[in-house]
Amino acid sequence: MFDKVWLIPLFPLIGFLINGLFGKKIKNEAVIGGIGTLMIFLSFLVSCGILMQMIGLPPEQRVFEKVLFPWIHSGNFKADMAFLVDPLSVIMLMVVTGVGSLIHLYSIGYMHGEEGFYRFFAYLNLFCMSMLLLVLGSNMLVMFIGWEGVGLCSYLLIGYYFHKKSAGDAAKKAFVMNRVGDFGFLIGLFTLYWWFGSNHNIWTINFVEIKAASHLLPFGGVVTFATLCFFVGATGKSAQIPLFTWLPDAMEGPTPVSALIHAATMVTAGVYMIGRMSFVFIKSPETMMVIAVVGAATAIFAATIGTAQNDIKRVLAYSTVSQLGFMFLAMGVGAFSAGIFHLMTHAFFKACLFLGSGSVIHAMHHALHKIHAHDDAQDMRNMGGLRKAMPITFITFLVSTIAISGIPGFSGFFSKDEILWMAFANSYHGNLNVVLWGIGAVAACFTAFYMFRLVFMTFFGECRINSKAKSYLHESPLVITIPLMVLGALAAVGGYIGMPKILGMLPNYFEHWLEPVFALANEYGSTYAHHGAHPSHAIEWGLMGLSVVIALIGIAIAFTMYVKNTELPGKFVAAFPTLHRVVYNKWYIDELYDFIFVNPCKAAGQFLWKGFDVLVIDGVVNGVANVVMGLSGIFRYVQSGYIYNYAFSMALGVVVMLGYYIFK
Amino acid sequence: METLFFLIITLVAIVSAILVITCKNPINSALSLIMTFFCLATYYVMLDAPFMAAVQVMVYAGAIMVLIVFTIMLLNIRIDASKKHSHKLIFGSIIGFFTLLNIAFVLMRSRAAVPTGPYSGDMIKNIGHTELIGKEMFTNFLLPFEITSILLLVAIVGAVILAKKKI
Amino acid sequence: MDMILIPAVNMAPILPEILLSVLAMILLLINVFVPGGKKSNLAYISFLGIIAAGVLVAIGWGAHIESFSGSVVLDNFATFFKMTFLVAAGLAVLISDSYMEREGCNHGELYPLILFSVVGMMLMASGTDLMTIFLGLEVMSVALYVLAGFNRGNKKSNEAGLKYFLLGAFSTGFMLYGMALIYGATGTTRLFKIAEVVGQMTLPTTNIMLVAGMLLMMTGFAFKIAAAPFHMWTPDVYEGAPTPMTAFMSAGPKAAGFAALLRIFLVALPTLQVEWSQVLWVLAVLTMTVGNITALRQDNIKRILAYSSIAHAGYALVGFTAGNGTGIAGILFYMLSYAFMNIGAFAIIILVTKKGETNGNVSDFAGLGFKHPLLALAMTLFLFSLAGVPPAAGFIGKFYLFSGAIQEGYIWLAVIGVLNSAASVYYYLRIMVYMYFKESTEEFEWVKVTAPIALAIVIAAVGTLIPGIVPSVILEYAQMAVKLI
Amino acid sequence: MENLNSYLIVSAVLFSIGTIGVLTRKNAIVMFMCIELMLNAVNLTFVAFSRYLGNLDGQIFVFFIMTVAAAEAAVGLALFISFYNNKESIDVDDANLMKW
Amino acid sequence: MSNVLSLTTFLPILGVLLLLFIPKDSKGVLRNVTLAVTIVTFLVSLLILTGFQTNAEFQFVENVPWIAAGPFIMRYNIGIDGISLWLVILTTFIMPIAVLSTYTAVEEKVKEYMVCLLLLETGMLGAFISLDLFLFYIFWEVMLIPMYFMIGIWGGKNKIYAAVKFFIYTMVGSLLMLVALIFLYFKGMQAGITDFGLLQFFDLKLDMATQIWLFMAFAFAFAIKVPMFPLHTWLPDAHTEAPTAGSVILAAVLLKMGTYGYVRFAIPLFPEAAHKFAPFIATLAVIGIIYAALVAMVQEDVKKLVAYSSVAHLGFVMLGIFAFNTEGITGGMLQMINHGISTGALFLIVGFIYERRHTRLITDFGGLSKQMPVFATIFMIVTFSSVGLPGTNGFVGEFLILLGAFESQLRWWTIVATSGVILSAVYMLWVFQRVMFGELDNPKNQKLLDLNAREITIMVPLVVLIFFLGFYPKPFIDKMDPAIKKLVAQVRVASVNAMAIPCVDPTQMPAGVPASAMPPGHPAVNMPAGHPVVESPAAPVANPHAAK
Repeated sequence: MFDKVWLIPLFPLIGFLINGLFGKKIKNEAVIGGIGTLMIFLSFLVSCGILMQMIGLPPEQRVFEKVLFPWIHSGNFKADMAFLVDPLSVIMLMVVTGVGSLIHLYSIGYMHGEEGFYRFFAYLNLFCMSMLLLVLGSNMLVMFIGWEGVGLCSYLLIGYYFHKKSAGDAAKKAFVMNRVGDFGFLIGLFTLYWWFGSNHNIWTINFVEIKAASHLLPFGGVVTFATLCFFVGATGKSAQIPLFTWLPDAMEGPTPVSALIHAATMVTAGVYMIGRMSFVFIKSPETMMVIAVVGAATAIFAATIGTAQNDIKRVLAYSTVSQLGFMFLAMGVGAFSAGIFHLMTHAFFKACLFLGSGSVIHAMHHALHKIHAHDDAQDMRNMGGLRKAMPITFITFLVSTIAISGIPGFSGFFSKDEILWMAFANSYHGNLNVVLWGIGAVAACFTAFYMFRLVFMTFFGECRINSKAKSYLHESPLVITIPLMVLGALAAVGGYIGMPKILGMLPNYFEHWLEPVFALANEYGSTYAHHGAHPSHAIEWGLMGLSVVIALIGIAIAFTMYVKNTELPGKFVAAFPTLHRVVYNKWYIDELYDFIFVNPCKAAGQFLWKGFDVLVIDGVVNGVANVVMGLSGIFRYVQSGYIYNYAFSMALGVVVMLGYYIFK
Repeated sequence: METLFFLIITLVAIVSAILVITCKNPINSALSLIMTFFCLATYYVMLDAPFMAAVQVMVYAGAIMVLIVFTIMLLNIRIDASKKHSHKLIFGSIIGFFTLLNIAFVLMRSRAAVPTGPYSGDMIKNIGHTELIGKEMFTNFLLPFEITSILLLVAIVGAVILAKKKI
Repeated sequence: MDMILIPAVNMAPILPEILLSVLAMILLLINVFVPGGKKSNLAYISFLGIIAAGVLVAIGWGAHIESFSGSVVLDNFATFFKMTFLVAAGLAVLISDSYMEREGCNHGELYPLILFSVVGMMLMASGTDLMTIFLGLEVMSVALYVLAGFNRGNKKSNEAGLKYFLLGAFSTGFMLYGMALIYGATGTTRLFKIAEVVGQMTLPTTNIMLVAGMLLMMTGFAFKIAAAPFHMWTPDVYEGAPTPMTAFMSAGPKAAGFAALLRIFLVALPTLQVEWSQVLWVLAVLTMTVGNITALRQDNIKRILAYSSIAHAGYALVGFTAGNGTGIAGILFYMLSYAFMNIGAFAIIILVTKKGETNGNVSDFAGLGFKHPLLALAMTLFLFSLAGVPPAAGFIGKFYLFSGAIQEGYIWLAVIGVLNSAASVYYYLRIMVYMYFKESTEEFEWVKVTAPIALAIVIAAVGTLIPGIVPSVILEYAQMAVKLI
Repeated sequence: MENLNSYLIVSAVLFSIGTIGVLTRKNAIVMFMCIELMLNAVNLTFVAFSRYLGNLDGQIFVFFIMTVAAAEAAVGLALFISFYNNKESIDVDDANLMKW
Repeated sequence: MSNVLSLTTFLPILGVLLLLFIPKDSKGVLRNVTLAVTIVTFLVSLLILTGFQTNAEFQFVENVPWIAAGPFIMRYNIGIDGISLWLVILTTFIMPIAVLSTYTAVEEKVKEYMVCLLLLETGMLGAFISLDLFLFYIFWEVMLIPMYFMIGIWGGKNKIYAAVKFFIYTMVGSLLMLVALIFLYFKGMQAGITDFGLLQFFDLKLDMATQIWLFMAFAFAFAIKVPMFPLHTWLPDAHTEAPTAGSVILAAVLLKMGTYGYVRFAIPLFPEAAHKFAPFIATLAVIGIIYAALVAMVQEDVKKLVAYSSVAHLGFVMLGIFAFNTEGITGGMLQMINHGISTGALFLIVGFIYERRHTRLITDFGGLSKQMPVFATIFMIVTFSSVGLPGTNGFVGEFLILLGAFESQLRWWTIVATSGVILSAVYMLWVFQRVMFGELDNPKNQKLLDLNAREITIMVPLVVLIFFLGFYPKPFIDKMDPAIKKLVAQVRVASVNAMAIPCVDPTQMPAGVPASAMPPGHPAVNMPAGHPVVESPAAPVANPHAAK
């Protein structure tokens, strides 16, 4: 089964080609959607097969590399088109193909009637292929194809409604920010390649080979540089500080896109990449710290912004940024498997949330469309009380919200609590661990708050939609709700495979599964970790309880403000207008970037063009020409037309010549 | 005696040469030029070249200058009375002066070839200048001599083509 | 009194000259006895005569005969240059008839004068005595003075003749003074004897009389080849003279000037090479620069080509400065190709200009490219060749000239040369810009392309293109010509 | 006989005067006369050298120069007449149709 | 078969002769004949490709005497190796496309246009196959003429300025090169070299000063052609004014003359000097990348934007070449091909909309995706190829260049250059967005027709190549690899021989960048340059927590 791994990206590619080339002619939505969904589902089946086979193997045989064809071979450099199957990639495969299948299915309903339906499915398939390449790539370059490929698809899908300027802008912003990250990725790649090559004559970018040689890497130094570069790449892809602003804007794309790309899969690529190269990252304590700090900061920072947004998808987007922050925090504190675990659970509940919000928007849009109103279908202030009209959506949404808020028993609790605990208990960052834990906890509180704010504003209370439209509100069709139900179920129970040991009910399958992948990293880490007193079980229990309490506090505040006493938010805004404005406007980060990067670049471009290119360079070029022409103008007047002047010139020539020879 | 004669001739030659370039009336210039030519003929005699002197007088003073004077008369040229170009005069004079200076320096610092030729003054006196010239011309310089015929033909044709009223 | 015994002379070296002179005289007679009417027949006869002379010249290839007690020599150097003169004259004869007809000055004396001037040039190239060279120069010059002012009804032509004559005579004065000084310093006018005497001198370069004589003499030739600062007559005379004569003057006398100067310097004064190459260096730079830069702002096409002709003299002087086989062969090659390309260009100018030489501005070429594509194509070829763009002969010529300079270590001279060459591209391109890139503003008045002029253009085009692609056909001969000097 | 240099100096002076004349006068005929003066100065040089060196080449040369002068005079004066016919003037200032 | 190279090169000339017999007015016939000639040329050139043996030797060599006069012997000496092979194929491949692109664009003076195109093809091919320096120079100059006319006759409103600027700019450089060429020959003559054959000059040992002067002259000529900052200003003008086919050829092939000149002539002839100049040229290349990208960003004219993007791309090529290692030069060579394909395609695309709307101002467009979906798709593919998205050709080249340069002494330059990757995305996507996205609000744009069959036919081969090169560049790399390895060896040996050059140890800081210029104490900056190699993890490396 392992050597059939190339089938996994092949199926979506076929889907892409069919829909992309012939979709316009097919026209039938069912066929197009069917092909798209079927293809990714086939990939899912293959992935399942691989998973099954891998489960049957002993842990040390769970690594397999499949070389398809040589790609770039030049000089010392070798990069093959090759796939790597190991426990980590299998998990990602399952997430991508599984969630991907569901979202494809969902899209058939959601995108019904859209112009360019075929285009959407083509892009979606292409995205899946790219993501699978990213996940499966056995060397950095194949990973990089996927890495940029998903960026491309993200660009295409965000810009799906290309006639909207905002969509175009958002798409471009997403791609460019990703490119900033790619820049880091490339530099990191170059550094590692060059270092290994020039110092040890190991010219490779293959993960397996690097892993085998990773003991040669020093701690810190060059590794810090390389890993920081890689991390820049990760921040771009995974929307971390400072490159996070594209993700909320990316909500311009259709909602399934947000669910698949901007929640479940693509944005987690950074986390995956760090996991994939954990044995390199761990060699740099500095980088690890930077990752942890950036992750924690992003978690809290995005959470604050999330509290003030009114657009349902934007709230979810900031929530995603914040959750990704948690994952990076996990990576940064060396809790690689916890991070991946959170990645997986997050994929379930966040996909469910996005799809649920899509279902809501779909209904809202439909209703508003019927009465020809132009209210914003995504603004929560226009919603409310939808639970009656859309029960399935409501229930699944609520389940996922509970999961993300970290209520025990649901998947989010297990993963998030694991991260918080590891942040507290990690032995890498000295006294920073308490701070990290604290920030994480506060962020968790905010998470619970804004998520329940969202639920309360959307599904509870008065129905604030245009009254005429109310009657048109109804539950979405089955093709939409089935994925919701599946994902809702996963969000509820998906966490049990990674239940913390301390709860003792189940062994932590997840951690065991990933153990061979991260063992080496942990070994390296232990060489510089503090071997002080390990925090006791009591503390662990206590912190777990504390985090539950924190989540509940957040829910309570949300309940108070948005169900019981709905004037409170207004009062709050009135009390702290500046704070609200700043938070509402995302801390003015976009404006800051415009000010620091975008505008200077444009100004520089203008200056260099009009000022330097035209004035200076062409000025010199044309200036030389003009000087010569000017000389010509002077010279020609020497030619006065008078014979005696000509004779004078001759005589002068003779005199000078003779004079030179006589008096020299 | 001879030196004195030389100096007088020189004086006349230079003064008449200056007159050539200063006289406003071209006729006067032409007459001064003829004067200069005569002085040159005198020099040729003093240099044991009587044939050259004769040719000088006949060709230059006779033929060429007559032609020139004739032309001046024919064209009835007004006196050169248009406004003076003083800058022209100044620059022209400066250049002329430097020409002179240069040549003078050349002559002062130069080494002429060692006289090796067979034609001493006595020999010329004995054999006769014209005969010697003739011998040279029709032996060693036959070709140039023939070329002059073509030259003169060209000049005639050219003069006709340019100046004849109707061709 | 003894009879003068005229020594036995070998006429072989001056056979072509004799042929042409006799032909010219016959033509004069024909002209007298067959007055009025078409003069085309004279053109044809003289063209045939030129071909015949060409055959005679060609037969003499490889021979080395001195004659007239060392006044004249027949060698490959002379033969090569004679061919160049004949090419220039032949082309000039071909393009003259229809032009003169149009301008109303189709006097039969034109052709004899052209032939006589060729005789003069040939004597300059083969003369080995200062007197022969001087008289050759004068025969050529006097004929050219007349030719320049040939269209005597035309004020410009008139003026051109006047200017050319006065300045030419003035330069002759300097040249003669130089010859006098050389005569004084060496005691002879025979070139090889001068070389002998100079060779025996101790430190000839400090013999100021000799050096001054050389410089003054050079002045006269520099005038003929239009080297700065003795070039000032060129634009005016070229503009004013009848166009076919301009074409002839730009090619023939320039080549003759180089021939004489080369022979004098290389045969008589090789020991002074250090001195003359220094002067030539400066002259070359001045000439190229003045010619090219001034040409940039000209509008009259004949003036442009006049300045370009000055510039080309500069390029040739680069090769002369080098004074080595490569450079000198380059001059020979260049002068021949220049005759082809420049006369070719002038032929087209003749076709484009109207009676009275109006319509001679660059802008009058507008739209030529598509109205008369073949004509424009030929013009393009000539212009590219003049600009030194491969694969035209002009490029190969420049290549050898500059190579010569580089070989002798005159790198900077070569660099200045190529920069000039690059600047010159502008004004050649400008003509092409008008021909191809601009639409004509007025209805184009088509001058009938007569057979002779078409033949001339074809010959010129072939002569420009073929040596560019297979330069060996001419270069080999140029090399041989240089070796024997 | 005076020594060589005296004649050479005289000839140089005459040559220079001729040059100055060409440069300063505007009447074409006078200019031509000045040129003749220059040629004569050259002739004097030749004859002087010839006498000094004791060979007759220089004098022969002078002979040819005179011929040339005559030929030039013929052609030149014809040109002047032709010019005069067109311009009613023999002033070189009027020969300025072509410039720049 | 043995003179298939000559056949390829001069087939277009035969085509010209053929065209001369076709009347001016039968435009269709003229076009078809030209197309046929170029296609036949392409097919013949495929014979070269199939017959090419993968080794470092020059193949299909023809060497016959041509000129022998004076000190010079020039020979008709041609042949190709892996480096020139692909450029020859690229040229013959681009030509039919260029011809096809003119079917409706050029309505006037069709005959002359076609003649120009064919002459240009011969000129370009000749330059790529010449192994004789003199022959190369001839072709190098000959190329200018048809291009000059193409810009000048069929160009836009400012065509004269552009054409003359193009010609004179190039001429200045090449004439100085000519001087250097001659000088080199005389130097060679002293060492016993008998003709202008390029290969003999590779073994010529020149002293450093001579090399520097000669290299400067060659490099200047090639830099103008590339064009490198700050000698690039003729390019935007030329591109903007040239007709579509002209721009395509200019971008796809003509600019490659410059880079090819470096690879084939400037570097192997004067390796020591090349080493000495590497930091300088790399600096210019990097400035060019950033500078052109910034300037491209604010352009209002699509064509000008693409022109500036060319400058940036060629900057990458130069950087790769001056890395002097296999990866860099391979990348550079690939990027030359890629740039030919991508930028050629971009110019075609610009040509398509220009033909429809007769404007190239970005502001005149917007929302074209709706009206022209096929066009949008192709435009997008080409855009991303130009941006260097992995999976497209642009990436492979750029990546290898950057990798190679990073390995070499040009590490810091590489990092700056890599940021050009970001900027290229900015300006390309921005223009794409402004042209293709947004509301279709201009009424003139609402009636636009999508690409027709001919236009699609033009683009399909390019698109196919974009992906083929992106996913399977191996055949391309394999063919050029031996030649490049040989070149690298040549250069490397020379660099060891060079006295004045610091040894090119990859860990060594390049002389051009003093360490003090870096912000002190910044680990990320100081590290890769001179960090001591730590062999064992037990070594006392900096761990801020260890002390606690």
